[in-house]
Amino acid sequence: MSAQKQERIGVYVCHCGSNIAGAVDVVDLANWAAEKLKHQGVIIARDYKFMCSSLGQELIEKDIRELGLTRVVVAACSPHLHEKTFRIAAQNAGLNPYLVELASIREQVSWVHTDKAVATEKSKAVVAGAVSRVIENIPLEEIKVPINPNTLVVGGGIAGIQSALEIANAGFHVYLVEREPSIGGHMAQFDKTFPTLDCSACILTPRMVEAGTHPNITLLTWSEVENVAGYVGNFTVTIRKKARFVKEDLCTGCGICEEKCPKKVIDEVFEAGLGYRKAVYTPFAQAVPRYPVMDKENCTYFIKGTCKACEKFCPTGAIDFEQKDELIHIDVGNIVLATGYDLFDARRVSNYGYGRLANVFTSLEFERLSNAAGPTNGDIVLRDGKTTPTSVGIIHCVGSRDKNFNNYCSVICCMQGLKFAHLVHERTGATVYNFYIDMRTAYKAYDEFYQRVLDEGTLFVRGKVAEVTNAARYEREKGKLIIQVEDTLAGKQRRIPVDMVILSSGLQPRHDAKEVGKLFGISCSTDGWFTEKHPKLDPVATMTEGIYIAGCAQGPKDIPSSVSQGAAASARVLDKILQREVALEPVKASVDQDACSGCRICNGLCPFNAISFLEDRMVTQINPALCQGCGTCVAACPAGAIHGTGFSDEQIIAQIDGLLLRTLAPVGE
Amino acid sequence: MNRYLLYPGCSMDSSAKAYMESLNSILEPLDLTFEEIDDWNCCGATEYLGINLIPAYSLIARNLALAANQKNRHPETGGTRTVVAPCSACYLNLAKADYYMQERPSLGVKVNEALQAGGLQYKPGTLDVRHLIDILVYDVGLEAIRSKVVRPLHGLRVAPYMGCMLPRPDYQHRWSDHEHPTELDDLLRALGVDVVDYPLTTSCCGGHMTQIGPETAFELIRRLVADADERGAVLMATVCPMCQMNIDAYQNEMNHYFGTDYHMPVLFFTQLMGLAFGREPEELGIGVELVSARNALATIGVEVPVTQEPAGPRKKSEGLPMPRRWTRHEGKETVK
Amino acid sequence: MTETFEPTIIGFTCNWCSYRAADLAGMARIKYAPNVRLIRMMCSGRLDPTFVLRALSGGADGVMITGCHPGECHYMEQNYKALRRFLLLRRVLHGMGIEPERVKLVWASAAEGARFASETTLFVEEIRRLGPLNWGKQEDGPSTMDHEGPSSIVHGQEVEVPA
Amino acid sequence: MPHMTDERVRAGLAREEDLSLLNEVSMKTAGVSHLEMCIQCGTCGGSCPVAMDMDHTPRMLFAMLRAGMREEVLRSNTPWICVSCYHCVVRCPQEVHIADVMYTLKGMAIKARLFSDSTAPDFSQTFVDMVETFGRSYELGLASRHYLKHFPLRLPGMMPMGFGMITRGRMALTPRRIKHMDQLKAILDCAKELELTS
Repeated sequence: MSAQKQERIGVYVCHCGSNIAGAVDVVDLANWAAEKLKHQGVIIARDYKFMCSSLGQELIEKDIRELGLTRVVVAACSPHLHEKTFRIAAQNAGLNPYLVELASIREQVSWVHTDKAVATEKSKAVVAGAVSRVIENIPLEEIKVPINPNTLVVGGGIAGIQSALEIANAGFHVYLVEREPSIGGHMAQFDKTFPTLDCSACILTPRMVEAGTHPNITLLTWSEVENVAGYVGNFTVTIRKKARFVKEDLCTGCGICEEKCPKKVIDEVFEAGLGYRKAVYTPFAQAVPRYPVMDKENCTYFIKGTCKACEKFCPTGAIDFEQKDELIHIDVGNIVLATGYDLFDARRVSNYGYGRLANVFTSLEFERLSNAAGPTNGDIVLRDGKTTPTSVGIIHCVGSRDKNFNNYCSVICCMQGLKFAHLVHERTGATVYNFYIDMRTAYKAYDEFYQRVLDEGTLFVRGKVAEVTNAARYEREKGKLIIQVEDTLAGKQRRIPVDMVILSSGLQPRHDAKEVGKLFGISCSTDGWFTEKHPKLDPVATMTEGIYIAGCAQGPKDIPSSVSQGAAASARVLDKILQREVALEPVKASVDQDACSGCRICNGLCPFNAISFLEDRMVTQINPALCQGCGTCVAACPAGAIHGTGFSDEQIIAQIDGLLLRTLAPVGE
Repeated sequence: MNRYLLYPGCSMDSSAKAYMESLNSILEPLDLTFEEIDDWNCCGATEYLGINLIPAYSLIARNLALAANQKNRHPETGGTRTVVAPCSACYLNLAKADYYMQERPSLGVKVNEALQAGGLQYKPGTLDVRHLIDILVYDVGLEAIRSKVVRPLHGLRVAPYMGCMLPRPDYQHRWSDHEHPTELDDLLRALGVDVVDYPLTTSCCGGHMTQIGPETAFELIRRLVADADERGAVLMATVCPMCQMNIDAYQNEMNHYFGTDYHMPVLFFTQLMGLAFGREPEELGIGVELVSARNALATIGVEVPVTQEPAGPRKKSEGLPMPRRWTRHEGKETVK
Repeated sequence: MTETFEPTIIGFTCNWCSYRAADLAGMARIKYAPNVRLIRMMCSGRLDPTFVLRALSGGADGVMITGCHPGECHYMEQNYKALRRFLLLRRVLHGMGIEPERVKLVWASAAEGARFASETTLFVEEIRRLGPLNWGKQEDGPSTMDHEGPSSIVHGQEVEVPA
Repeated sequence: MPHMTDERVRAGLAREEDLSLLNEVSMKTAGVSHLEMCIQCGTCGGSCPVAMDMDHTPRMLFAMLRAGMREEVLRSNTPWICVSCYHCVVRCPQEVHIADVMYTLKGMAIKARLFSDSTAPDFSQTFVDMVETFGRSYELGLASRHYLKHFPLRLPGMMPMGFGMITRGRMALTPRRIKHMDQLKAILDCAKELELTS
């Protein structure tokens, strides 16, 4: 297997000051390599104080040029630190950069072992492994592919809107896909936004309108992505545009159909189950687009075959009961996923009584209740629809920071709870209690808001509420909801009777986040949020090139952070678009189709859909642009027909032999 | 025929003999065979655990070991790995021992070492420990129970009292909820009972505090009885001998302590099942309770009128709509 | 063999987690047994079982396979494939008369330098207890070993098999 | 500040914190206690139906365990008041096995003879004695022994109830025994040995 043609190899041992030289006999190592690996082609072995310095690099470049080196091994630090440095040096001297190998004798030898003799011996093995391996290296070229300048943004909440606008304003086309009939997301449901208490609709609607009318944005609401194929720069996406049963080109959004529709249904989505809508409806007054949607499950015509009131009254004839779902195919270069969150289902915390006790509300219900455009026109009242509460308890951390439900902190609930306290106080004058475990008011002007709510007289109790019950023990509790809690600061159990309880429910990943992740080839954390490329340094990129994430899809966050991420994801997309083409690492798998037996064992292994089967020729092929180079298929192929560049069988086996010092020249040779 | 191993527990032939009698009366109609574990011993209640850990779990595990030996005694019926405990405290002790011997293997090793001294052994996970009502609701099914009802208990207002040790800690996730499980409500409804919404259904009866800190226990009993009374229940139905004992036998003393005058009889749910299945009160141990259920049962008499409420015009919903109730078994259809 | 036996071990690491864990152990100067020599692959899913056999037949006394924790694979789920191959491989070794314990699977995230170091040291001790393998050093290979491996292959191993 | 308190505070400060206590309790508890995971949220203290009679809420007790206050913890009546209703256990966001920790603390308090009221420990011991003698519990024996010692004044009021139980056949006059008492005894003897060595 070893090279027929003798390579000319240079071995360079770095002292790294005393970092390596202090624990490894670098001179001995270099001499040993020159002597014992000579038969493999090592024609020069040097040691030097700092190989990564410009002088060190020049040393290598000079040898490549003057000695005609065909392979280079640098015994130094981890390849994650300086592999690129030495590859560029090689390239500068005219050697293909992929013919350089690093032997890590710092992180894996000198820093972790103390016995110099032992460390030196291990270093020799590591160098021998690298030399054997580098012989099997082959010259590689980076793969360049052009980037389609169009972008797909999935999710029309504030993060998605922001992202779409940034890209569109930069002059590139965006497809904004939204599952619901209107864009706006959760933010459209809110009343006020913390900490400044701007009206949510007032700041959001202009953005929605901008996105809806932007010449560079194609808005696809009531639509879902059904399939994604391709790779960075060249995705082909199939979108299902669900039948609205309303012809968008004819509809003027006058709202007569909605007015005439006789069927009233509970609005579980926009009104959080607290209000009603018609079977044909626009979810809210400022919806973008303003075309209504017909809810087939509830429409009397679809159920009974008669009615058609909407059709009769529509002045433009826009109602179309025959409309079918439409599949749209688009080509894009990059994708931003801003699919948001689901609210934690508070019914699961049965000791808080939501769903059993009428006057226990969720945060989203309260948002609708306090919203002037909501079912009560902004009156904060009990479930009977008329009584104003005189005392209200707000419970934090509902479903969050709890191993029985979600283990993480949902970030927004403390501030949300404080906002509710303020609104209740301002609008009803009721006595307000906030029950918290820890008050988390990080970020600008947040703690000041806490101070303000304290100043307003809200009563704070530090303790996770144990239960909300209507089983009165004493006269004063009769007819009330009793909040039972340990006031941990007072060190005693308290029973606090109130009229209304608001649960500051946590956020959780979309129920279908896993499937969506699979569709786009990205993964979810154990909690179910989309996994970012790096939690600190690359929070909007994913492990799949060309797919970015923004907003709550990545983890719980508030509006400012969602907007920032939307913008950040766009910056990354624009960066890609403006490069016009993308270079792909040449660590790829490929199929030798003459050797492929067509067994398809590899077909199900690729999480990136890079492997496809050519039915006509009964062989498998791998799309190099989709391949991420993990090598799983290479390992699986029973025919040995799949090759992995950069980490080939030959390279790895040679390295094993080298590490085991089986490649040394026989004694006496 | 459905065969199960039975761990009766000490109360069943003394303070809770009415439970045993009524239990026996419903086995045949529901086609159940309970085979008592030979020479079972006391589970230690809540007392032994507070004194010595290993002996406490060894005491419990002896029963598991005996039951495991007995599970294949009748191969013709396919054997059974299910142990039924009608007492909540016994159920919890047996279930917990089985679970902890797995969760902390070192406990399992030590307990087995002790069992070895008696020539026994038990591999945790061998048996399924379940409570009687679990078997009735989930194995027999409400439909089958409903089909055996010949005397529907319409008009009998009952507070369903599950007690605490049954739905909690529930390491095996058997119940619809830790706090407001619906199994007992559903079963009683199948008998035609007018079930009262009883939020304290899983609150504690005081356990052994009636013996060691009566004032503490009296307050717990008061809460239960007062709330049942407040909500218009004429009797309480329970699934646990200790709950029955505390509320029944100490109600008088509790009344005395608080200067109250409650009269809240408490019967085992199996007694109500027996009644609904057409058995006579005296066959079911009704009458041995200290707070007499006579008046409560008189409210429905022998000739219970079929008071099927007419389906009047649907009430127009007022105010804001309520969210749907949640259960862990959402989608599972046994509960109807 | 009167001296303490110093085993030779080949470690396969994945580029994203365990190799970085090894780097981190270095950066934190955590000392561990020097007997393991590492090979970097892109993913534990790249591990062809023949690599392990090659190492064992080439003079290694043990092989350590490392990768990202289940659910944290850089390539989404390829480490599960490594897990399956590992389990199969241990069966094969058992069938060949080689102690399956000579091959170990360790999950280590990029943040777990300390874990990487301690697992390595632990494994070296385990192999030291098993003694030299001598496959490939003798003519007739491991077939001279006559003792049975442990009956349970999976249970002795602290592997979380994904749900 | 009254003199006594002052003394006690000073005594407390002078004593070294016993940081091994938490781990000791955790190790002695059945199952995996998760005691070290407590975040002091108070769910347990809020859930407890008998918190009003406790010296310390469970949460406070766990804080004291952390602070190594061995004597104060073992003297607390909290574990003895616990009714094992498991409300705190299922609600605890950190999955602490609170009820089982209470059992552990009872056992430790008995061994250290640090409980402040002997009613509960005596009741448990009497119960266990019955079980160790007969293999089954014996309510009449238990009740008579227990009430005579701890609640003699309660007896007159209890008589009608006891009488009612007996006449209704709900309390056996003689104990019931299991057949293989020798086997049970051998198991328990061995278990006690193991308890001492663990």
